[in-house]
Amino acid sequence: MATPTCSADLAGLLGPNATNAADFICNKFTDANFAIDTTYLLFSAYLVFSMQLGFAMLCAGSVRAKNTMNIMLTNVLDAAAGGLFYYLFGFAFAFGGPSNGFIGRQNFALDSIPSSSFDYSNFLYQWAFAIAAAGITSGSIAERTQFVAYLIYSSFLTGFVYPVVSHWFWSADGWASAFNTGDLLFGSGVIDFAGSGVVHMVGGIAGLWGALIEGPRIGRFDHSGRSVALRGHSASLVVIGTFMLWFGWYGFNPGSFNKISVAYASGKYYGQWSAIGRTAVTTTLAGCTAALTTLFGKRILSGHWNVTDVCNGLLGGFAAITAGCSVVEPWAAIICGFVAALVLIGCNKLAEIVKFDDPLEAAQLHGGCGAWGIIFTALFASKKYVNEVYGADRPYGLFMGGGGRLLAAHVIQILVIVGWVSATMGTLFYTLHKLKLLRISSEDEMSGMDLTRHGGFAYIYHEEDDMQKNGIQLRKIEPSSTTPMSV
Amino acid sequence: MATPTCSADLAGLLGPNATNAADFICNKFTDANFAIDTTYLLFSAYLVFSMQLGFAMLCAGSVRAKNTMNIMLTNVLDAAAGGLFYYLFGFAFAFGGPSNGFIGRQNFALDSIPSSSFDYSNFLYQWAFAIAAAGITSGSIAERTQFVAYLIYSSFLTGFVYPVVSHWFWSADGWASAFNTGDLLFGSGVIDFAGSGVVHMVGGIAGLWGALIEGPRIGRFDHSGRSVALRGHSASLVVIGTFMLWFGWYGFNPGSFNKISVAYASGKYYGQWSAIGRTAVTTTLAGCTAALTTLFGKRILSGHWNVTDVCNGLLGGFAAITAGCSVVEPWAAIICGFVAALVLIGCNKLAEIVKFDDPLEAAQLHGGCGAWGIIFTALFASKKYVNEVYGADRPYGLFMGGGGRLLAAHVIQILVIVGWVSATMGTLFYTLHKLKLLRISSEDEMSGMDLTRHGGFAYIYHEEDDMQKNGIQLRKIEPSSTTPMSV
Amino acid sequence: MEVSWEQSVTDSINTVYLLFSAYLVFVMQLGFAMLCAGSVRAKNAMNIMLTNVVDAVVGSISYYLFGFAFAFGDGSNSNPFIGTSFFALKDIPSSSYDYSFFLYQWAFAIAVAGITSGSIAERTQFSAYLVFSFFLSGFVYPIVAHWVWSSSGWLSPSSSDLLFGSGAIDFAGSGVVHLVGAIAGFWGALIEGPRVGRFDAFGKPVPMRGHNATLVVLGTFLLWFGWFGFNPGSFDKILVAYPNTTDQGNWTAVGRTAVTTTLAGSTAGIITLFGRRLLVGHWDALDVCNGVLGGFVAITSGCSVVEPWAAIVCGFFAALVLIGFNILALKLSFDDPLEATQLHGGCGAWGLIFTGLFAKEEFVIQVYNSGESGVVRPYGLLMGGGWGLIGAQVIEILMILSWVSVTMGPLFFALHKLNVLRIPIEDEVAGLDISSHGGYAYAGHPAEENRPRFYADYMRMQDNN
Repeated sequence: MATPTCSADLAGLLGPNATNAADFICNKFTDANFAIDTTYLLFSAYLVFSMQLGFAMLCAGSVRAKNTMNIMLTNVLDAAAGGLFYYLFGFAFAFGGPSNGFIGRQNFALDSIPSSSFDYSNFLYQWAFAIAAAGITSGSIAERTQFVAYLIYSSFLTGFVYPVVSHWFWSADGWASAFNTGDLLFGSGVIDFAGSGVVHMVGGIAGLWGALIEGPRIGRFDHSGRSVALRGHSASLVVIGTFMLWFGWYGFNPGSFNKISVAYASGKYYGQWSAIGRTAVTTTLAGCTAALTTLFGKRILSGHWNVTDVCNGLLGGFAAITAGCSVVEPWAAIICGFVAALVLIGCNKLAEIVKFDDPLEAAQLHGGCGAWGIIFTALFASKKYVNEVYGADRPYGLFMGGGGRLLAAHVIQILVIVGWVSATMGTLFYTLHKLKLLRISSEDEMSGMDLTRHGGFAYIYHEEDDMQKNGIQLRKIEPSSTTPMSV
Repeated sequence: MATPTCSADLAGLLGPNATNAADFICNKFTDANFAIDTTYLLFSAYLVFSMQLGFAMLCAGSVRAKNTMNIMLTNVLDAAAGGLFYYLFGFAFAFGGPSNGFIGRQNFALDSIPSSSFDYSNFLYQWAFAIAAAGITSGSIAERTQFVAYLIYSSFLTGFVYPVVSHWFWSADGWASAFNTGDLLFGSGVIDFAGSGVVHMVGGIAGLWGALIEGPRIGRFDHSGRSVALRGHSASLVVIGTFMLWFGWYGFNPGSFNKISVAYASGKYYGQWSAIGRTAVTTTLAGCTAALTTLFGKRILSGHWNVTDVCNGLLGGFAAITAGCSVVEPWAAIICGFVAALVLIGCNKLAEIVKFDDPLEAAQLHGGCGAWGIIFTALFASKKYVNEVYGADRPYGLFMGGGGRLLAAHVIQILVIVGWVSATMGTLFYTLHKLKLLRISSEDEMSGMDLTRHGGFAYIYHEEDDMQKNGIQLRKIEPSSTTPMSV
Repeated sequence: MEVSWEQSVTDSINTVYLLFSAYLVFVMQLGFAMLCAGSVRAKNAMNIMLTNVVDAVVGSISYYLFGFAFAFGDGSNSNPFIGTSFFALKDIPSSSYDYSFFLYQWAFAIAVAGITSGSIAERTQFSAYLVFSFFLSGFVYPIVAHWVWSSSGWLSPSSSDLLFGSGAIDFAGSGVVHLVGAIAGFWGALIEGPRVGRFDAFGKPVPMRGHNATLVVLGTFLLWFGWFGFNPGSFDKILVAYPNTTDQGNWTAVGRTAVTTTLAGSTAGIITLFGRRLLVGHWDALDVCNGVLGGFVAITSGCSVVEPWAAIVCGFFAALVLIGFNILALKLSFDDPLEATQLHGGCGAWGLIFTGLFAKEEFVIQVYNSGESGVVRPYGLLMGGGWGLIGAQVIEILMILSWVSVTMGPLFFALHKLNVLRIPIEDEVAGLDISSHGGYAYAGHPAEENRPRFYADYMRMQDNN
């Protein structure tokens, strides 16, 4: 895509009096490349957006019927509010250069976009990422959070916390970015290609603090402290959500290349298009391995074949491979997925022991597997691929003989993300908690938020329900409300 | 994409001393073409993958609520296990060349990929096809198969049976392949463009044997032998599944071109891109005609407008057009769809008479309509399109005046597929049956596999359900099981 | 050599872009199906889903046979009112239209009938549905599309002699698609009258909630997903470079279109959320879904020619329009189970006005003259572009109103007179699924004894009474 060099080279080859011809030809090339790259980036962005549908269905299926409306509303608002805030300042904080290493400060409200570095399609793609982060968190605090609290943290997360992190690791000015033209952290910078840390760990840690401060749902742990499974109300929705997320992940990981028409050596069959294909393959393999490992692991632990566990395992594998998807060999992806499944199972056991209740296992899944993914990249990143994707002479994976500098940078990344998110979101959740704005009353929680806050339940399978609206009928919508349990 | 000729021609035009310039320009051409083709192929692969979601929802909606978890788990595992096995040896068996006409033997675990002939994106695309075949079969044996049996046949099918068939008909070395550079079968080779035979018939026949050996579900035929409809538990899921499959089929059929930037006559507006558009159109028309025919046909037979029947008709039309989608005229697609609907209705009647129980009609739909599609292609393939897609001077459709050689090749294909799949999968299912590993106990079948094997039901609309697991709860989840109709 | 390479690369890039956009638009049909299914009562779910499947199916046959010809058949003997060539895709591909273009337009055509089917849900005979769906997507819609989108249409902004020197800018079809579908639905719902029990004896509205909110949200997200093909896809070509700009071309405009679309929908959704919170006192997910869709419908007309900030304005007012129309509908005891008339009609009309107010000159020239310099076109009134554009927009609204009314209105009325429009009251109470679709959509939801579970039972009941 290097236009000037193109026409210069070509003019050199065509002879002195052919400069205009060279320019003409090279402009054609440039136009074609712009069109190809934009097509690729836009459709990847659409795929990433479809992950929002995946999150919505996953969350809806994993909560109890009486809170479905609430959780779905939060997911719709992630996308909607996220769109506005990210347009107004999120994108500026994240990518508005030139700026300092900590936070961007240009391009508010897409001012002076399109520029030579960013087009509208880049914004759209980054927006889809931003709303994904908020979607992760909403799962952790499901079924017991006041809607107002949700509105506040969601806008704060998409509008400020996440953009700052993405500025650090992805923008050309970021202090830890691998694209940093100036001084790279440890001469390497952090290779978090599609955001195991930037997206998943941020969302996971935020959810961790939220769920921790709110405490478990009523009935999640009985008086003797034994954990009681509060199963979601619809496994079909969980499966829909998982497949939609899988579908969207093909935009999330391979799409992060942003450009497809980049030749590593002009005229060869091997170029960025192959790297993109490889990324899709590593993504697939990691997820599949994690799913299979979880299937058999859970079979051994719990004695039955459980589909929702497999779905979570699958997503854990994806969250883990996200950091290294573009720089590891397919066989390494299998290792990544295998360990990710064990990490997830371990985190879940741990959560049960410490009585930590996360209805969607989001903190364990995106936090735990995300962290593992960052380490994994530092261990298995292959020299060839790192040079192709990030430029020559970089440190690469420890186990591949690339030395420890990449690993050091990645450990720093994990610590920094944990610290930053805890400092911001932790404080926020704690303040909301002190202001009594965080958790709903136990009556509301018992009878379900749909009824008390969202004007009715999500499902009506009874005929007479829509004929009258009165107290008797409430029992009909939710038969359980005749039992003491939920009144 | 013919690089050498390109630079030669261009050098001729630019004058003798511009060979380097010619190379330079032509390399740019090649790069752009690679980028376009990969973009096209990858997004087609993503669409084909989304068919897996379609299968999952179609199956889930078509079984009874008490077996939903089981069927969905099988669909998730199709994708997951399929990914691993196809990576390890499936792809090698199918496309690993140079090899013999029967089975490939290179590129195990993507060794020496990318090569000049295959890139990672090709693997991803073929993987999406492989898991589709397994998805078809899982429908036929739903609601009564042990999970272990499922794991075994699924890995066997995706890892060996299907790859071998696709090697025969799609790889350059296959003995019946139309791309065979050596001697073509009957000087023609089999035109199974996107796999009516390779994918759908393979899946359908495998399902046929499975369902045949297992026998019908309990209660499917009453003691007097009358057939009793065991209706699926959610038509909404069936419709979601159907539309997702329709969506995915746009990757399945037009995507099978693999490359889009191929000019048939240089500089014309008509090229492979038009052929791809035409393929999408024929696909659409065939499905729609089949759906309409089914709608009215069923109205006449059963007296009401049934949405699930229409969905099946639609899919039947798609399965039929898949073989010939790229080489027939749009009007021929309408004929194809019309007959496909009749074939499907006929097969279903036949199945009822012989007391063959296939919960998703998968054997009838993919087997019957798939076979018809292969015949249809041999009858209606148009000369112009065959030459464009497969190269000049091929035999084409019988009714278009192309003689009988194509038809002969296609009859051979049907026989070979039936024989091969029966010999492998039939034996496998029979062995599992003898080992008592195939069918679940009648108690398990009565109470539903979700409860007995998968740790609980898919849906919880009642609060107390997740508190205890007992007989009372059975009625709560599946109230219809108290009515004689569905037990 | 050079030229031919450019041709083949250009065509293949544009085809990739257009085809995948068409696939996204097709997804909207799934979105409509789920939105409708979730918004009706469980006893009618099968019926509404069948209508949505049949939309796609009937639509494709009729659009293939003559719909596309009516809309874009401007061959040798083209006239501004109706197209006359390319029946059954004869002479396609031509230098102007390829198969992919047909596929894209087909996906639009089936969306129209999907809108209407929502308005008349839960009380319409299926045969009546078949008739109007065929008529709407095969004749009424293609004519309007020809007026506004075909190069020879009399309202078209790309024709030789422009109306008011401007032509109506309805980029992706706020009017052509949404307003048409909504007006048709309006007449249908009006002639059929409200569902049984929708308004009580004193005319007080009785809420009838849909049976499954999850499906509504699923549908909304799928529609949002599909709208990324609907609006940005309407450029048809992505490889069009703008002269005298650096690195800019349709690829820039396409991205901008996707951004405006997103912003309009998001704003409308949030405004609806808080608006309804003030009005009814709870946070309603379903209202937010409708709000988001309202914003999309409104921006559809101007998405390619307005600045992102204008899209926010568009969404803001779209939400207010939607809320207003819903209140109005209740006052007039007009019953539209999916608010399709209010949503697609009201917001669609607002969208056309909005374009007339906020269209930006630079973008208009980029989109309709691929950025040539020295072209002068009217643009948004509030941007100082004069009255030409807004005039054309108003004309389009009026023409669509009258055309659809004179075609679909009489059709529905005739069906009504022939008693093939509305189902008998006992069928409506029992539910369409059991009376005409052979059973309920959900086996195994709590069964009351007084209620038939299968078609046979239903027939038995009918015989008894």
